[in-house]
Amino acid sequence: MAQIQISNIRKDFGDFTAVKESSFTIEDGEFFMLLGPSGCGKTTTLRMIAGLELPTSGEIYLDGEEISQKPPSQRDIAFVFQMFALYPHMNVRKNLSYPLISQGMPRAQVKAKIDEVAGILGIEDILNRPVGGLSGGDRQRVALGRAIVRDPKAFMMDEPLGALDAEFREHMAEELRALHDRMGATTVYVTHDQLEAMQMGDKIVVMNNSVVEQFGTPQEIYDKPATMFVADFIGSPSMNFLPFEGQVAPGEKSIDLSGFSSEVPELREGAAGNLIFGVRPENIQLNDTSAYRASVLATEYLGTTQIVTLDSPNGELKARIDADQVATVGEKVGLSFNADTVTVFDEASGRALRSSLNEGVLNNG
Amino acid sequence: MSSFSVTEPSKRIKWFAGTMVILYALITMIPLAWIMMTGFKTPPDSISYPPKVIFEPSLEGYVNLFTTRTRIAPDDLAALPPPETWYDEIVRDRNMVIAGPSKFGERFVNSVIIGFGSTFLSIFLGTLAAYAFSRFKIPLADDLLFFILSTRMMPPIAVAIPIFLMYRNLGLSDTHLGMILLYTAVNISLAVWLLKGFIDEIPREYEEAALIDGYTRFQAFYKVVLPQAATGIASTAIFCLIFAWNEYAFAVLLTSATAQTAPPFIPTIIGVGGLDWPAVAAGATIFLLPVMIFTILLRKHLLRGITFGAVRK
Amino acid sequence: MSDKSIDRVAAATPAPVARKIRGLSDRAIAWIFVAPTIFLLLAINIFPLIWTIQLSFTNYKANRIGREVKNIGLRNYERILTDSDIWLNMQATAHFLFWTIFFQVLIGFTLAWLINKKFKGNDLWTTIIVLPMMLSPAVVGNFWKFLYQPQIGLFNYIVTWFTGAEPSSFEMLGSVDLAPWSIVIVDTWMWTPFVMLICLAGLRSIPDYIYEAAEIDRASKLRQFFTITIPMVLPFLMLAVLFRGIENFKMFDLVVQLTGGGPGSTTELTSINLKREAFEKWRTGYASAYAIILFVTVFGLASIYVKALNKVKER
Amino acid sequence: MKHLKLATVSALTLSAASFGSAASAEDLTLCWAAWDPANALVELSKEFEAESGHTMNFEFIPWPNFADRMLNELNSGGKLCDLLIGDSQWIGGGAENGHYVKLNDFFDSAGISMDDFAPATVYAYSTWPKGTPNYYALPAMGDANGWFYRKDWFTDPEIMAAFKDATGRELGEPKTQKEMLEIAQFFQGREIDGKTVYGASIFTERGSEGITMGVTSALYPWGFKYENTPGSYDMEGAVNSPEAVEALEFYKEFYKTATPPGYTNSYMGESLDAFKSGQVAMAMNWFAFFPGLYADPNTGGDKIDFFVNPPQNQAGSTLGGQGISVVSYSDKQDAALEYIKWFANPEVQAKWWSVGGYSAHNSVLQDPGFKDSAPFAGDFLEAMDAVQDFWQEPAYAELLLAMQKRIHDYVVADQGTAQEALDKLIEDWTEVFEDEGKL
Repeated sequence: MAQIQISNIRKDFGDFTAVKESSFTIEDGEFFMLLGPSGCGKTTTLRMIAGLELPTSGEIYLDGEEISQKPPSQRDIAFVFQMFALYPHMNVRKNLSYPLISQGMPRAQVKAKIDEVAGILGIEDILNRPVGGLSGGDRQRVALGRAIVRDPKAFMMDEPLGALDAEFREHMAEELRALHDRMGATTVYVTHDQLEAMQMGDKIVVMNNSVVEQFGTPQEIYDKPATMFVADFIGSPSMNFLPFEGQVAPGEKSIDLSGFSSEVPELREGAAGNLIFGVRPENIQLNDTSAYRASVLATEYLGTTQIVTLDSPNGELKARIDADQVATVGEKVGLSFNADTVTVFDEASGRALRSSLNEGVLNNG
Repeated sequence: MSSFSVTEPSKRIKWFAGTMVILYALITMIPLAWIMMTGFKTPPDSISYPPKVIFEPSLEGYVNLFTTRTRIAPDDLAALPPPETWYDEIVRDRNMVIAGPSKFGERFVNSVIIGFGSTFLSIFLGTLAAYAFSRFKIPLADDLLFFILSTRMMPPIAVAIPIFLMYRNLGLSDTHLGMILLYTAVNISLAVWLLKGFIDEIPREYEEAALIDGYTRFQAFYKVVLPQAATGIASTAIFCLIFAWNEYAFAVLLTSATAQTAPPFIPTIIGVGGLDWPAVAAGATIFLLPVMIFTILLRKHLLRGITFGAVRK
Repeated sequence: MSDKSIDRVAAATPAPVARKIRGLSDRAIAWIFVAPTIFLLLAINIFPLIWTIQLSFTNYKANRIGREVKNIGLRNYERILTDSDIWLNMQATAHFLFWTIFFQVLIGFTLAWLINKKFKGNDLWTTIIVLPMMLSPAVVGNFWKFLYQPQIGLFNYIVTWFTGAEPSSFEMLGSVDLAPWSIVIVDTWMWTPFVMLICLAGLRSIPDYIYEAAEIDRASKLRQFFTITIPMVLPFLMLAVLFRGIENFKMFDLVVQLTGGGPGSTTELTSINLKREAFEKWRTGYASAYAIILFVTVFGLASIYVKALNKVKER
Repeated sequence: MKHLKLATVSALTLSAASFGSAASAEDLTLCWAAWDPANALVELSKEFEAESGHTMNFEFIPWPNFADRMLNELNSGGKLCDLLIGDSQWIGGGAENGHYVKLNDFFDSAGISMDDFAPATVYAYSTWPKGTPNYYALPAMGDANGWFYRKDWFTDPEIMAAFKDATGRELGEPKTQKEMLEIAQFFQGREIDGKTVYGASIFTERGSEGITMGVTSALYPWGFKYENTPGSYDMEGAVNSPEAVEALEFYKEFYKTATPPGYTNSYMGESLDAFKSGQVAMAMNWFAFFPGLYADPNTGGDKIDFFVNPPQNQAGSTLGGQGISVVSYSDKQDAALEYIKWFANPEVQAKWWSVGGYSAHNSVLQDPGFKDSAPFAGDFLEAMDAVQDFWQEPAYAELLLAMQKRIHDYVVADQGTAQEALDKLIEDWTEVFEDEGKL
């Protein structure tokens, strides 16, 4: 098992830069998510780790060994492709044995190994079937099996659930995570689905426009977003951004939001100009005593909670409140914010201002 | 190094592959180039040995291709008024005068009439049948389709005898109509198969919308389906045309003068005494040009046509 | 998008009206569309075939109009199948078929593989390579005859340039040993591009990610070639072989122009032989039996082959 | 029965023709092979057009395809040709299958007498069954297989001396087949003007009739016969006689030792090519080409001369040439007959010879000045005195193709012996005649 360290890696395709200098570390045994919208460079990063692309510059360390210019065959990394990439002209058994025979394993051992892996994945009964007729889930299992069978140092997975339908996806996600927990192998997993990332990942790297926006545990990324992009991309509904104009200084614990003084985690840096007050919907309460007033535009009932859309002096925002709380459309209500969860952003750079909330996270980013 | 990925061949392999393919292409072009060169040789140059690679170009082959000539005695030749045109002059240099136009023009026109006529008919009937097979439930459709395809396997000579007899009785021998019908029958299997593939790919929803809009089936067919299938029809047409253009066996057996196409004619172009290679080469060149141009224009569609629509990705 | 328009239009058009203006029923249209094609094929393919079968049991001669036509049963078949000369023609045909297909597959696949390396300008060169197959085989055959002429043709001089052998020391079309290879060379020159194009289609149908997977699976390039490239192109290759096989079994124009079947009868393929019987000797009944024997052979071989092909495809 | 009907038709038409040709101007098509004499005929026919008011169209087919195309045309009942100058061997089929109109009545009424034509040509080109006074064509073009050679080489003192050294004889036109071979072998591989040259180009073509026409030029002088008794179809001992075997072996030796490389499938065109490109000292070809060869600015004139196919055991030449027939499928038979009547006119025949056609008319051939009117005229007369033709049976194509195969297999493809080739040929021919019901 292995630790993977990515250091200042960059990839250019001609004039187009797919990945700008990026660094992060994947610890041994981690289930590591590469998250971002399509075209953000996450797949290219994954392919560079696997050796399917060679980086333009930067290093990749696998267990301390620099491998960035090595062909995939010398990296001991398995890869699960989005379209599964099963060999269409072979049956399941041949697909599974392909990597083993490639590395010259004796036949008997191959057979034993395949039986073992088939047992793990529950695909013993389809071993002799051609892959053409398999269901999506079975193909997924075979693709996984082909990766597992080699006992590689690490697994790379490129949206492996992307080709499955929604219902089955959740099931496979659980299965995958359970498998990982059992095997404990380092796994790098690319997805554009933030829920999947939050649900499965030990750690997440969020990428956008070829750069790493943030890198951390799901909680850190959710609660302490480093950039407005991350704050917006993660969570549904996403974080409310209330723009305001003003000046803040290090050490300040409140800001002025359209004349309403709202507490924030103690700021560690100052800024001036167009700023953003970022707060997640569930950290907003309807509070008649609050002087910050907004009118209810709409409500959306979600069972235990409801989403209320409000028109505030700083623009529209959404609050997630208990379902049994009354919010009538057209009514004016007072709002209060959980001060210690608020993040202040500099609108121009999109960056979060350092504060007592996020200083630990931002420092290691 | 900078833009390497595992499926992208390395520069060295690309260089090697490029060199080999270009080498092959050049070698494969030699015979063609030789045909075209020979068209511009004089008859003595064309049969000189060793063969002449460098020679003084002449249009004699082209003049001979389009004319018939009579040899006359040098004394009589001297008595004639001076030549009026450059081609008269070329012919006079060989102690001959132009007697009239050759048959090449007629044969070429026959090729055009029969080639395009049968192509049009194949496409017309083929499109109808392909549309029906693509859109309607036809009983035994698969068997019918296989039947249509299997007619392509038949050696032409296997049916040539009765066709010869049949055409003799019906008066279709050596007629444009007879040849058009025959080539259509040969081409139609290809046309149906290719066109069915193309039409299958046009979403049904388009016509269904048109039907609901109040179009009849026919209207929906030619106002909606045909424009959509235009590229497919064009590339199928090229394949039909190339076949009809180049066909030889039936042309030899079933035509003699009125409907004979160029392929049986070109190899037999005879000069005054002996084969006239420059004229043969000139004829071959002129005859090749249309298909060469089509090939270059439609190279994108080649693959599809050639694989009989079997490759459908 | 289209879904919406359907819904919109459907809502706007009253159902009975829509039905009425459709005119003919789909069933009727289907038959109107298919019938001309079927009729044409029946008239110009199937009816003649049946007629051929019928003629094959007679001593009919199409050039002897007044002569009595007798039914002679299987006599024609018997004569053909026991004629050792015809068996020699069959051998010549088999030689031609085997070697043309062998070389075309070998060279065609190699070329396709090279072209698939996506070097700069491959499109242009592919188009150039493809040109020979667009030409008229009769014209090609005629001109190759000229090229093969030992004294005035080009071929021998090119061979001389490579080997130093005297150009007039060998006769490509005239010697019994070389003539069968001469026709193989021309056919290969002409039709290799066809096999190449089909192989190229096959190679291009293999997605990149399959190779990436193999790369990850640590298969060497050589192993990838034999375990992925070859098996995945195989169905295409077999299709190419089928087409070339059928076409070359019918091959007539090219060889007639090149050698006319000579020297002696060394390159007299069955189709040439058949043409001589049918349209030069005018032994119509005899030639009909011959045609049927050839047709059954092609059809039989092709059916067996197609079955094998389908097995490969289903894998 | 059908013939009867045709005869009546022609009788009617001829009366129409004799009553006045100006009835209506017709578009006539004449079919022939594409070669020098055909172009000459076009020139000649302009007079007919002017006289009669009819328009002449011509369909000339290259020799290698001529038989195929024309027989196909006749067999499919085509109306392309009104007049056909068909090869001599077609006469049997043309008559028996009803392709040609029988001309006896027409000849009588038009005052054309077959006695005015050279007997050999009447026999060969007009009659069916052979030698009977049933005429299906008018002799149009006399022809035989002859030879021409490089006179400039034959008269070159150096070459002459070398020949004398090598053979002890004077270099000159050969008097026998074997002498001819000797001369050809002498030239074979010789260096002349910096080029390697060869002995002679001969007919070896496989596809149509080439090698048969070539090999019979050796067979006839050796005394080859088709039948022991004419009309008996009794071939054993005639076709494969020791003389025939020897002649066939001779032809093969000639082919192997005295012809240029690559001339393995050559007929008229190739033979001319070989000569014109300076590859050979001698060449075999039809007299029909001789006027053209003589007129050729590059290789004609002083550089060329001609000789008749040399005798061996006897004189013998292979017959070429054609008669002109009226096609029975034509709608314009009366106009077509008019053409024949015009063509038979002695003045027209004289002109025919002067423009390059070989007249078969006695008035031309027996003219005292004929022999000297061209360097090959005398040779032509000599050849026509001893011509023999191939079978003219209705099944001639089957007979010819069998011979093509057997001879080519032996001579060019080196299969079997001469004896075996001729034995097999008899088998093939016997089979054909059995099918025909003649054996």
